[in-house]
Amino acid sequence: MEMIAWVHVAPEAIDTAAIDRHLEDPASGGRVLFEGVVRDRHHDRPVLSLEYEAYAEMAVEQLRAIASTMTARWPLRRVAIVHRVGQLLVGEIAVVIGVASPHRAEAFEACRYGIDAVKREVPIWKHEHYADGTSRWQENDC
Amino acid sequence: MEMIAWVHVAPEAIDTAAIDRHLEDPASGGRVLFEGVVRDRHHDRPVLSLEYEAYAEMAVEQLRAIASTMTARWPLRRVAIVHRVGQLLVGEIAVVIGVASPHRAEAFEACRYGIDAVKREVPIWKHEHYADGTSRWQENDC
Amino acid sequence: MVIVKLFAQVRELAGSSEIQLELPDDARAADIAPAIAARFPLVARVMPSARIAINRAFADPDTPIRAGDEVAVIPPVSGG
Amino acid sequence: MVIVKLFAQVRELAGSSEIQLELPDDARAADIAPAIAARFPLVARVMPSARIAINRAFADPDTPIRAGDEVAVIPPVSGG
Repeated sequence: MEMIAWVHVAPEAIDTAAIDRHLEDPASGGRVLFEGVVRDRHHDRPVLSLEYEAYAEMAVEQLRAIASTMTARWPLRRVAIVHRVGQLLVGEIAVVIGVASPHRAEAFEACRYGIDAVKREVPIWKHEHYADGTSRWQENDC
Repeated sequence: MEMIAWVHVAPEAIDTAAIDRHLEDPASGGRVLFEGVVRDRHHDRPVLSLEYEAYAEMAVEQLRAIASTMTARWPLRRVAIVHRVGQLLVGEIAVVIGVASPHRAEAFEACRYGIDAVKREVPIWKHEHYADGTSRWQENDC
Repeated sequence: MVIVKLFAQVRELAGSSEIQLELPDDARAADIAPAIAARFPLVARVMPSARIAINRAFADPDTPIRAGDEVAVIPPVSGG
Repeated sequence: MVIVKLFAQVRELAGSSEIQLELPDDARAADIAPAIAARFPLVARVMPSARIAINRAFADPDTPIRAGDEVAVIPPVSGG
């Protein structure tokens, strides 16, 4: 049996091709991916750059727990959750949640659950730097 | 103003990198992608190969109409809908729906709407060839 | 006279991807299925599940058919 | 004595990514926030919104803290 879930937290640019390969499965008719991207503004404030800080050891364990919940709750064949940390530029990918499943309804639901859980339960913090020289630790409202 | 919606129907392998480029947008924090992949079985029957036949001129117009509905109903910044036709092998991508939006809830809803509408409203037909030598024109139940 | 495009199992059962039908001047979309069934008995059983497209859009049963319209029979689709 | 990991704004306000706290033997997760607030007054205002993790899992307020446990303060997260 191949590994169903793959989770990863690292400062390197996210390898989306590796995620695609992990999700490949001949019995899965549908794949749903969520990609979270660094935006150029927070509400109306222009964002120049940001860093993600992580409690890496716990973040990986939380991602594993989220992936386990997803595979227990939906009939998924593959799950990938990868979060980048360190300094990112506008437009770069911060997080990817990928799901492969025989049927698309489950894939959508599980992927949506996954990103919501990541934003709620994983010890990673975003520090945004604004064009006016200020910066701020964000908080997800979820 | 850049083009928001891109639709395409063609026999070539789907260029997922081109879709990613189309979805790039600094104001969009979330991208949701659905990829429909050729499965190795239909219910319990092993599938060897299949072709998609299209009424290509109408299929493109229906995809444009679906993309327009999506951008009218949800605050999306980019939409891509690409469907492959002709002969495909198990594991190859048949369809991709990609959406970029400032907020993830809308991206998930719009992407889900898009694939459901494609399966219901676009004149494309799948002819499956089974391991036992038989073949069949499928019908989506949706 | 109207040219009608056929696809998938309808095309296979009729043995052609295009057929010509003689229709009255006041013909509507709903007249296509019986006209095809009369000429292609093998196709008759699949017509009830098919939709008619006129000029690349799904037509209501009472949509009129005019000279030069692009008419097509759309059996149940299976894209995606 | 317990070593407590600090992150993000808590780390910045405390001026350190790790602090040592003297806690009674029967200390529980709920005792961490007041102990930190007493030693780092600047941190006090953000502790009410923080969660405590023990051994890399979120802890209930009454989870006991044992010698050698990995304790961390988790301010509101903003990953994703």
